[in-house]
Amino acid sequence: MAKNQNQFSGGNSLNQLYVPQPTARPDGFNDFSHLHIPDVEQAACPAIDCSPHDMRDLAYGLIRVLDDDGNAKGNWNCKIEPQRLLQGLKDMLLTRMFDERMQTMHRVGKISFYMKCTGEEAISVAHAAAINFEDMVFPSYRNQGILLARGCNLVDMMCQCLSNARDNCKGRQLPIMYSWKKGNFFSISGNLATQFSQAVGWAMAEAQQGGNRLATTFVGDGSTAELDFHSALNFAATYSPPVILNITNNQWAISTNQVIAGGEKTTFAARGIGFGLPSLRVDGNDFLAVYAATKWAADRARAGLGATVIEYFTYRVAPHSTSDDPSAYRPKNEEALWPLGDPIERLKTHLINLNEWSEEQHNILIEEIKIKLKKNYKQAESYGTLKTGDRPDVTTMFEDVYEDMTLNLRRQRQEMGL
Amino acid sequence: MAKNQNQFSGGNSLNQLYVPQPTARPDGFNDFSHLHIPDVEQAACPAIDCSPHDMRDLAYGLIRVLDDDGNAKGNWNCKIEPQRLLQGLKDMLLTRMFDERMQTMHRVGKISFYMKCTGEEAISVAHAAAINFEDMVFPSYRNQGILLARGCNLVDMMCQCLSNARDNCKGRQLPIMYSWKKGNFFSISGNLATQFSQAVGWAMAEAQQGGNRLATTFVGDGSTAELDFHSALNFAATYSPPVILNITNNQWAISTNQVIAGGEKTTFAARGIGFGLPSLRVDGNDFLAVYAATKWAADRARAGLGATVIEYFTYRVAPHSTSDDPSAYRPKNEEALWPLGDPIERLKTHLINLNEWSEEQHNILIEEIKIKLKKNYKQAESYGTLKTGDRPDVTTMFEDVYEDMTLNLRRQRQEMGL
Amino acid sequence: MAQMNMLEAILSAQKTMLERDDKVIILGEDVGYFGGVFRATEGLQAEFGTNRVFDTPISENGIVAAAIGMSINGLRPIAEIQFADYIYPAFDQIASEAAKLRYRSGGEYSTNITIRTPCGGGIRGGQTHSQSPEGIFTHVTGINVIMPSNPYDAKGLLITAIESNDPVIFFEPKRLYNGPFYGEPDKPSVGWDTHKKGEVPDGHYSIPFGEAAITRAGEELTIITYGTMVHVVETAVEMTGVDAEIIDLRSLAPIDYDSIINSVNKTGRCLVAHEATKTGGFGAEILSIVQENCFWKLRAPIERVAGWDIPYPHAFEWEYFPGPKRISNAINRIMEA
Amino acid sequence: MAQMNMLEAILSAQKTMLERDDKVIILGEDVGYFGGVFRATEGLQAEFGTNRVFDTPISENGIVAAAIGMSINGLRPIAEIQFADYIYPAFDQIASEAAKLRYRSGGEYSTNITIRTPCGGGIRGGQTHSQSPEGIFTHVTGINVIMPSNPYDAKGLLITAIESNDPVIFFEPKRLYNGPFYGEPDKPSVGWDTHKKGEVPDGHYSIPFGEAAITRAGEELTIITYGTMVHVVETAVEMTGVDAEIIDLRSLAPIDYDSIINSVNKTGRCLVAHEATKTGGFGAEILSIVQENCFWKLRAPIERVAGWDIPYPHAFEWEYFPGPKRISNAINRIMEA
Ligand SMILES: Cc1ncc(C[n+]2csc(CCOP(=O)(O)OP(=O)(O)O)c2C)c(N)n1
Ligand SMILES: Cc1ncc(C[n+]2csc(CCOP(=O)(O)OP(=O)(O)O)c2C)c(N)n1
Ligand SMILES: [Mg+2]
Ligand SMILES: [Mg+2]
Repeated sequence: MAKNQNQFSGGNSLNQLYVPQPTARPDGFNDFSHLHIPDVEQAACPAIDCSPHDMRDLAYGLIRVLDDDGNAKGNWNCKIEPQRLLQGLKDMLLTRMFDERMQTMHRVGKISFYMKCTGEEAISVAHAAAINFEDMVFPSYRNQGILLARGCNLVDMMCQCLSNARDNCKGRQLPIMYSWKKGNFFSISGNLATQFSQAVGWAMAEAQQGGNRLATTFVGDGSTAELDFHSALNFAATYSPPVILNITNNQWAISTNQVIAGGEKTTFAARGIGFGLPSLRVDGNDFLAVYAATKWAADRARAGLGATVIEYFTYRVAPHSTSDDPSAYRPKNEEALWPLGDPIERLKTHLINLNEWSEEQHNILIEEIKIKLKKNYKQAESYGTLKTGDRPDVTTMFEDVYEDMTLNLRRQRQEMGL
Repeated sequence: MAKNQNQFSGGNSLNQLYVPQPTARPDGFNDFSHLHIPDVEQAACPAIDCSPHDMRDLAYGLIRVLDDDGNAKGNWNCKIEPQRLLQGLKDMLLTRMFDERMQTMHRVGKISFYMKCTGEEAISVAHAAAINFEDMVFPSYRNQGILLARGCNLVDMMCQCLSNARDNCKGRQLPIMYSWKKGNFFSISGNLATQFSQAVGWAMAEAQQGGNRLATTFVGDGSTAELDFHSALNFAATYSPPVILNITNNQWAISTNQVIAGGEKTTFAARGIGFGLPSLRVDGNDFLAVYAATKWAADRARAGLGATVIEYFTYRVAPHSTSDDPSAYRPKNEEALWPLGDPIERLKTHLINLNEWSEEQHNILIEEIKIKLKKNYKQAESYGTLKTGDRPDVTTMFEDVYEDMTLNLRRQRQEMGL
Repeated sequence: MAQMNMLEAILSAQKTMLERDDKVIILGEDVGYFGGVFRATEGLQAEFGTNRVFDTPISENGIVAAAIGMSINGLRPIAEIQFADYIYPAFDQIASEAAKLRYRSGGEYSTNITIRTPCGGGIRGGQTHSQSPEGIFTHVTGINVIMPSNPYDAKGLLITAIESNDPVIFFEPKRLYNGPFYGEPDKPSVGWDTHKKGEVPDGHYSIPFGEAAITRAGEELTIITYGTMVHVVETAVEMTGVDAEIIDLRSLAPIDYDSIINSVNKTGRCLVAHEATKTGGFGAEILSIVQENCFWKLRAPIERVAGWDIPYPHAFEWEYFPGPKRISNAINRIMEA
Repeated sequence: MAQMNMLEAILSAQKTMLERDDKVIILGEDVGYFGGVFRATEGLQAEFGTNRVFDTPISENGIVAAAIGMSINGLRPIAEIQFADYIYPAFDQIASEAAKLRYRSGGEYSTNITIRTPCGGGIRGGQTHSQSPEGIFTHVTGINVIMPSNPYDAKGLLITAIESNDPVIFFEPKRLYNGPFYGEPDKPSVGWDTHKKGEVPDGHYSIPFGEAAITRAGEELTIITYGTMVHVVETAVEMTGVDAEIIDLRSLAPIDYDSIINSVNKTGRCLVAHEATKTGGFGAEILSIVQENCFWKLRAPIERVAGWDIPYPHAFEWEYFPGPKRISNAINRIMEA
């Protein structure tokens, strides 16, 4: 949140269209000194049935639990058992290393495309930890941490990325566009934000049927401009279904800074205030804060009190995708100066402070994950890669367009000689 | 604004989907006692360069100037010259009587359709009075008051409704879907809300070219759910162009109460807060309040300070359109009990209090308008009605699809034998 | 059997399904308390409660998106889009999501939504209450596109749509709601009680998709059409005295190849008629199918009669409308060729 | 004359127009500082400033709506939609507003917007970076639909689009950005310097809409196509040795009737090819035009070769793609018929 967030900025005094600009471009320097990071103790933690109107400040502040020294503090500290934290650390590390492995596989031409979530691991992993496995996730493409935290089979994930014979999407989707029904994880769409409004519908159906599950859904800062974001907030405000509407503000949408998404003069959490929804703004690199905010929203949803909007403030350390090179549009050093740090390092320090973890154990864990990834990847590759060309059976190409193949498609399949 | 607006309401404790309901249906009774109408003196009037964040209360209150006795008061009283008020009174009366005349013409089968704005005249007329003629209006279908306040030729308006030989829309649009380029009034669309985002683009172009005009645009409470509403607020927040984003909350969208548009738990003005835009909530039946709020927003826009969102709280006294009978879905007496009264009566009383007007003069004015409407209507009818079948030249049917008629359309015109 | 007009048949289909399957729900603008601007859901909220039948915000995108989400959670939503002209804001959710979900997820997820929407002109609705955009949706693979021409078919096909596990867009020619329309606006209108398809069973029955109806058997010419035009074509055929076979497609996607091909192979002549604008309309696809499959039997060029390539003009509604005159002219041209 | 690839030609057209007319502006996702994800606007913001070339929120609807509004206030906006697959959220503003504004206002208002958008597959983009939705827009009267197949045409047609006072959707086959693509993905790719249409004038020139290009003259068969397929068809023709005439439509709406009709009347045989899914695609319209106008000259059924009626599958990109093999098979079928 910019220091001047409460002051008016922008305007057309220069007789030209005002077009907001990021703090710095590659030729400049950004140490984020314009950011005001509130104290850990600052944010109040209201009761889940608090009036959204009375908790509006939370949309402009920053819910934090871990302070700069890695100690848990403040009103949102929900004192998670160390075992859970440790699991979170492992899942975050797995996520990061999974990303790195797959990125390498792209570099060597085994997969066609990849998207990392480096620096954003706490959001997915802590969120997943704070809800139930039965809760339905309507993800964006940067929520691989949820799959991993839910224990999705690594080989399955890799096979999806390889579009190979074992890909459960049958080679039809770009890598990382996972679908995992058994894991209550919705099919990822290439069209931004469409899942946001669908999640609200799912939650409406849950209320309609008297169930106790909730839906949770994610979009990026840039994607909040899409239409489905509006539909989602509107329907959520109207019908009060059990849904958590998450915005991952990693400050970039490909080359476009969040100031262009309408993030210059207010926060993304504030969008929820526009609809009278309770809205939280959270340190997205703080595992404990993400967990606490999610838990609060989940409790609220399960109590029949409706939707919550959560903005996670973070930084997209990775390039947008393997097709992207951020050095063309932002200073190279930005992530190093980013004041909210690295979510893995922060949780690690906290666990070490608690005497629940050590550098040594951490290094062993890294080695274990390496081996596990290697082993799994080897197996996945045995089902084929882009290079070997082992793919799902080509006759499946005409399936699943409709439940039963139409005559038209049968004819086309025949025409193709299959 | 409901009394409980600041309290949480709604939820799914009954194990069924929460679907908000209006206060009363035809079998019930609604005296609006649940509404809290704030005092005239209450709303502060900030400087135009005030930070939107510091004036958020205005989105939840109600800007009023005329008190229950018809006296002008409070911080928003901008002491309009009586001549201007008188002109406003005349324009509102003309609007109401024009509507009545055209409604009658529908009843006798001379036009196919009509939409009245009864009870909402102050919004259009006072708004038009507070901006310049050069400012560009992107209207909804219930802004006939702007046309009339800008002096649009009555015969022209009637001919549009009659789809006759003199209809400037050449018989292509439903009645009331006016277009008046010379009056800086955009072509009305049948598709709700599309004008809202277009207005923002127009204003961006104005800033881009260094002009001093502003754009103003209107949607209904129901239409705020449409996608263009979101695009408009988003682009307006991002580029700070000179635009006024007006929401006419007349509480009904055909049979659907504003609680279904997401108006139950907060106000429509609050939508603007979600984007960090200054947002005013105004007594839409108070000519002086509408004028003052518009003036404030216009001054702000012209000072290069960007967009303002204004919600006008009013009541749709008329049926939705000539195809609608509200007695099927709301109590018959509602408008009589509506506490913000009739905008014409309120301004009349104020002018009488000021000794600028009298009942006698008012009655004379009514007679004058009657005569004028009669005369103009007679002339309009001479160019044809639905019944006489005098229509624009049928050969024009293929024109204006493109700037130059395509070969395809020339062929089709030929095929038709024209 | 009961006498029903098309609205009653559509209402009856929905009621039948609400009764049979508690997963069926209805959402849309004004569909709840009021029962819809055309009253196609009249009384359903009173009978089944707001948990089954409810109003939505005016967001066609949100309606379809919510319906998709609800279907993922086990429901079977029927979404009403108030006019087909207002379906465009929902286009992304229909074309990118509903149509592709089953495919992209390798069959893990799919949506069963039914989108009901009134289409077509002839009610002085002007250009935003008269459109027939079916041709935009027939180009989107993964959805079923249906347009009935009478109460019996409307009910049977709507029940199939609701029961289908694929997304369906169900276009309702609003000019037919109260009676068949033979293309002559100046003639007194007649009710569905004058038409044998106005007899509609009260209970559950269904008509499979992909089966056209031959509404008139004939030997000299095949006329392929659907919706309002089925009746208009009847008038034109009578005007010409030609022994034409009239095929009411009913289901545009999937389409009934056999009925089309067999008929044209028999008659050797073919006319295609629809109310939508001509260029790129579904008529082009029908014509193409006939040409590709019946070329050697064709004795004259296939013709298309359709709406002109202009927006539907309020004052020139009947000049726009492809009425009996234009169709009979085309019939004569084809017969003389 | 300079050597340009298609991206450079598109960049050059925009630069030329930004220089000539200070009312021309560019907006879209990532088009500003970064110069677009395909770099089609590279350097333009640096040269012309943020007042002329700027980034937008990720709202295709908002982009088109803002562009329409800007055009009403005298500007001439070029809006980039990052991928044609993402144009659907803007569909209502395109189909209900841009396309109908001039008509509905009796000619008082109109919009001149140009929407540039990369389309087509062949870059391993999967189902949401490969679509060719032109057939959805050719059914919407009131807009021009353009798809060039080479740098020279791209620049000349884009300049016409920007100068046009009607809305234009300008589809850019992204597989052609860096070189012509002859339909054989395993062969080494070649640049536009190998193709005569890679020679592009530096300054201003324009190519009128509604004029097809005959990229190969021939006597035995007419092949009507556009975009990437123009080059793929060339390969197929060479494979068969048939003396085919290849028509590159370039402009789908308006369409060049004369070139089509004259050619088929001459050859008596016709094949239509496009990358978009077949059913309801623009190929059906082309086929219909040929059938309606050249029936008596046809010596064999017109065929369509198109993408299968499935979403563009990532792993089966080349099985989906209507490559030289499928086209040459069709050519042989038609010649043997
Ligand atoms: C409807 C649509 N428009 C455009 C795109 C192209 N696109 C893919 S990702 C992206 C940026 C999204 O940024 P953000 O929402 O901030 O998410 P992040 O990548 O930062 O996680 C864009 C523009 C798309 N996929 N879908
Ligand atoms: C996109 C679209 N959807 C639906 C409609 C049908 N419709 C016309 S007016 C209306 C209600 C609008 O209500 P509101 O915005 O509150 O405006 P009001 O009529 O009260 O002035 C509806 C649903 C439409 N015209 N356009
Ligand atoms: Mg982002
Ligand atoms: Mg309203």
